[in-house]
Amino acid sequence: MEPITGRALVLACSAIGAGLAMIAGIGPGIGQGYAAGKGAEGVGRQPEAQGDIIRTMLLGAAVAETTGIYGLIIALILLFANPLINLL
Amino acid sequence: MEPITGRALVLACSAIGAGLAMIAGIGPGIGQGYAAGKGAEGVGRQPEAQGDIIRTMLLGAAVAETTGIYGLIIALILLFANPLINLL
Amino acid sequence: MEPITGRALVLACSAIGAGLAMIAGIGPGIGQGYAAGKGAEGVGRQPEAQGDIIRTMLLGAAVAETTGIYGLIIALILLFANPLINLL
Amino acid sequence: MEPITGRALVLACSAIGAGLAMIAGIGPGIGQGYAAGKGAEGVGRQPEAQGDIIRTMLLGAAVAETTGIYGLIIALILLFANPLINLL
Amino acid sequence: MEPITGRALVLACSAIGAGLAMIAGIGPGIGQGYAAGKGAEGVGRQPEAQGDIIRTMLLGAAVAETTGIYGLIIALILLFANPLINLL
Amino acid sequence: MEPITGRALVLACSAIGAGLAMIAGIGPGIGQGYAAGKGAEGVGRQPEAQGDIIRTMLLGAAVAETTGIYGLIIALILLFANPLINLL
Amino acid sequence: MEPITGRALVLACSAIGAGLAMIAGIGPGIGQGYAAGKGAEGVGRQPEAQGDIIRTMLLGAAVAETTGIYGLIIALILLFANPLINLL
Amino acid sequence: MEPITGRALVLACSAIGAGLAMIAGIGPGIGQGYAAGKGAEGVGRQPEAQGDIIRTMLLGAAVAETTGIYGLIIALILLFANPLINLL
Amino acid sequence: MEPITGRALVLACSAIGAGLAMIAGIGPGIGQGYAAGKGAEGVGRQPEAQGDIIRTMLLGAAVAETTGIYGLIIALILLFANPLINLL
Amino acid sequence: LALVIALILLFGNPLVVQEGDGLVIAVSAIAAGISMIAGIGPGVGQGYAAGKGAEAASMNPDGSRPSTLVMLLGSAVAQTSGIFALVISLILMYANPLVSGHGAAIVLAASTLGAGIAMIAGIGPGIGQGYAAGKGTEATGKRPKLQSGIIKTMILGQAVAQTTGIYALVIALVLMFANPLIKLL
Ligand code: NA
Ligand code: NA
Ligand code: NA
Ligand code: NA
Ligand code: NA
Ligand code: NA
Ligand code: NA
Ligand code: NA
Ligand code: NA
Ligand code: NA
Repeated sequence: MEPITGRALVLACSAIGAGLAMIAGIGPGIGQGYAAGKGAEGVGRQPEAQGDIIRTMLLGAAVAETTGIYGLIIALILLFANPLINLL
Repeated sequence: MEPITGRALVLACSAIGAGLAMIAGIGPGIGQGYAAGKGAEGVGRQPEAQGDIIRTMLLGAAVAETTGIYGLIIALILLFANPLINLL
Repeated sequence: MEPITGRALVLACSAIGAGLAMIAGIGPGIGQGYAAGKGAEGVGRQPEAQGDIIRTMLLGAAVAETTGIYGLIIALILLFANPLINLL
Repeated sequence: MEPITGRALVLACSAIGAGLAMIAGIGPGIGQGYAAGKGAEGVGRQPEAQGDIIRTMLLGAAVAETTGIYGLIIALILLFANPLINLL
Repeated sequence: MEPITGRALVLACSAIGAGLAMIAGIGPGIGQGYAAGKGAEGVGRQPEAQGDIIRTMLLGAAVAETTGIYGLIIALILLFANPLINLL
Repeated sequence: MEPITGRALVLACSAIGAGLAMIAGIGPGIGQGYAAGKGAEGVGRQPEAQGDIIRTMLLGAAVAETTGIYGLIIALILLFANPLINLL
Repeated sequence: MEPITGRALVLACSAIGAGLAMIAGIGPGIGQGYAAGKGAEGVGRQPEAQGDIIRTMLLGAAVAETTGIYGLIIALILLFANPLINLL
Repeated sequence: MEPITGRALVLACSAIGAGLAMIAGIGPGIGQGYAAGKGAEGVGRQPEAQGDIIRTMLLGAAVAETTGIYGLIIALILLFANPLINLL
Repeated sequence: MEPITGRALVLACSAIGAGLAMIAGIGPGIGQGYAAGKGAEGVGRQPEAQGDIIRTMLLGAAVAETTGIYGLIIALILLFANPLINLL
Repeated sequence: LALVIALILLFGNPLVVQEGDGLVIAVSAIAAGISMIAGIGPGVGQGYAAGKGAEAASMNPDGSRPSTLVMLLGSAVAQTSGIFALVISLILMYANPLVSGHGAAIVLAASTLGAGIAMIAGIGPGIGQGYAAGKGTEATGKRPKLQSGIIKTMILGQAVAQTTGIYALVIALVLMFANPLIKLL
């Protein structure tokens, strides 16, 4: 009979924390989709500026991705390089 | 009588974490739908630019998909390649 | 008297995880509804482009559906092909 | 005195999972309402295109309904054809 | 001090599940309100099309209501025809 | 047999706290995506002002990033420089 | 064997409270991103008013930052100057 | 061995309550950012009305700040002048 | 050793309830900020109507404040005039 | 979710003396708070209407009076979810019938919590009806003569948008005053 250890509790809550961190991804998904829509609209209106429009859209989308990446990094740390269990 | 082990707790919380990670999918769903709407609007207005509009819409939508994929990957890791139980 | 086993806990949390994963469906619901509205608007304005508008709307909506499907797949895995209980 | 069994825990969490899955319904509700608004607007502006507008609106709304249906199906499975209790 | 029975736990979580299911009502509330606003706007612009506008608005709103009804039905099942307690 | 210690509880809740803090990232993701869309639109309309538009977009996006960074910092503190366990 | 003390519980919940407080950051992220988009749009349209536009955008963004800072301050208090443990 | 007292539970939940109260800050952040964007847009269009626009923007933003302040006050009361522990 | 009494539990949950009630403040924050933006825009358009615009904006904002006040009142009752502990 | 975890910790914590009423009363405090979250809706919606009112005043000063009237009327309708939430919250604190109810404490407590959670639905009608109020205000500001037709359409649409808020209120009232689950124990 092996009861729940502190180590197990930390790891269990790390799984939940990793899931929560991913929720940040809602933001870039909405924002970049908005940019995609505006880009498509712009390209339809000014096909001659297509290059500039897409470049600006992608630049802005790259900036909007960051917080989604932060969430992913925190989740990966919790899963693969969990610093908390070393503190036990 | 087999009580709840630490291993079971980690796996149970991994199921919840996987569910939470999927919530990120709200973002790309909204964003890409916005792009779809703007694409449809643009194609109606400038049918001659249909190719450019749809290409830009799909490019932008691909960018907007990423955080949804991140969430899916974290969920799949939690379910199929759970690194936490090796730490027990 | 049969107490709660680890297996039961994992299955119980899988039910909650499945429910959480479905919440992703908010996104495609909003996004595709936006596309539907823009499609209806476009068809009213340019009835002659109806085919192109609806095709673009449906293409974009298909793209927007993916994260809802991801959530559904994770829920179905948790319910019908739960990999976690094999790890116990 | 009858304690909580594993079966009871799984069923209890299935009730919560079913409730959570219904939250997906927020999406189609907002999206289809947007389509309804755009449809009403379009019919006011181009009464002659009423048939096309309403048909496009309903087609788009049907697409937007899917993730709400997915949530309903998962909830019904959890309540009426719960596969988890067979795994106990 | 009276311990919690399995039956009580299932009923308790059914009450919470019923509450959660109602949250779906956010969607139709927002969406139909949007339709109402667009309807009022349209009537202000084209008073002669009032009948058509209101009919389209109500049709679209009926479609948008469904996921709210789904949530209500799941809540009513959990409260008045709970299938889970028969599985105990 | 090692039971759950206070130290373990603090670390476990720190993992959840870190995940919660990342949710702040929804905001910059949406906001910066909006800026990206407006930037792309502007560049398509006034290509000659591209430099000014992109500079303003990036300046505004930098301002919008801050609360996402705050969330990241709090998460990193909880994971790597947890001040709470020194208070035990 | 050291059980969970009251002190540990307060510190553990402080970690969760700190994470929750950061969620406030969603607001400034969205709002300031909107301002960034409007600023970029405005600069593209009236390059001669660039100074005024950016100054107004930054002034408004500074006002919009405050509640994000409030959240950060509460989180920092909970982590580094926790007044609750002195009340034990 | 000092177990968890009622006092500790109240203080622990106060930390969570303080964190939850800060979430109110999402609102003013979004709202004031919208005002900032509209202010910047207005100043670009009517630079001669800059004083009036900024004054109105700040007046409206001050009104929008109040609920964020309410949340902060409740959090500060919970942390620094907790009335609940006197009721124990 | 004094176990947790019902009184302590009620007070602890009151702290959480007070925090939750403040979340209502998201609404007035967003709404009033929208009003502030529209007010600023309007004043830029017709500076001569400034009095009417600001009066209408403030009147509407006062109405929008009410639910934030309701939340504050509930929180203050829970903290300072808790009727629930008299029920024990 | 943190709340659910907190509750699981509370329910499952053997240290907690679960004297029946104590748990129900404690959860009433949380439920009273959750119910108020519905207030987000009217706040957003009425604010939108306020903005449209200010806009209308700038577009057509002559239409300012009738449009402001529509703003107030529409906002009053949008307030309903906020009032419902407040009433449920006050019942939970001052007259929760589940507190003295017979049956397992955990069912009574969970029903209390469920009632509070259900009220969150009120966010939707609050936002939606407020949007309608704003659009009604805008339209009236543009063509004040059409005020009555606009109001009629606005109110009709708002009534439709109210339904899910009513469903939630009914579920909350059932959970508190006609709880069928308690009888199943
Ligand atoms: Na970013
Ligand atoms: Na992305
Ligand atoms: Na997708
Ligand atoms: Na769909
Ligand atoms: Na529907
Ligand atoms: Na910021
Ligand atoms: Na602020
Ligand atoms: Na306010
Ligand atoms: Na109000
Ligand atoms: Na409805």
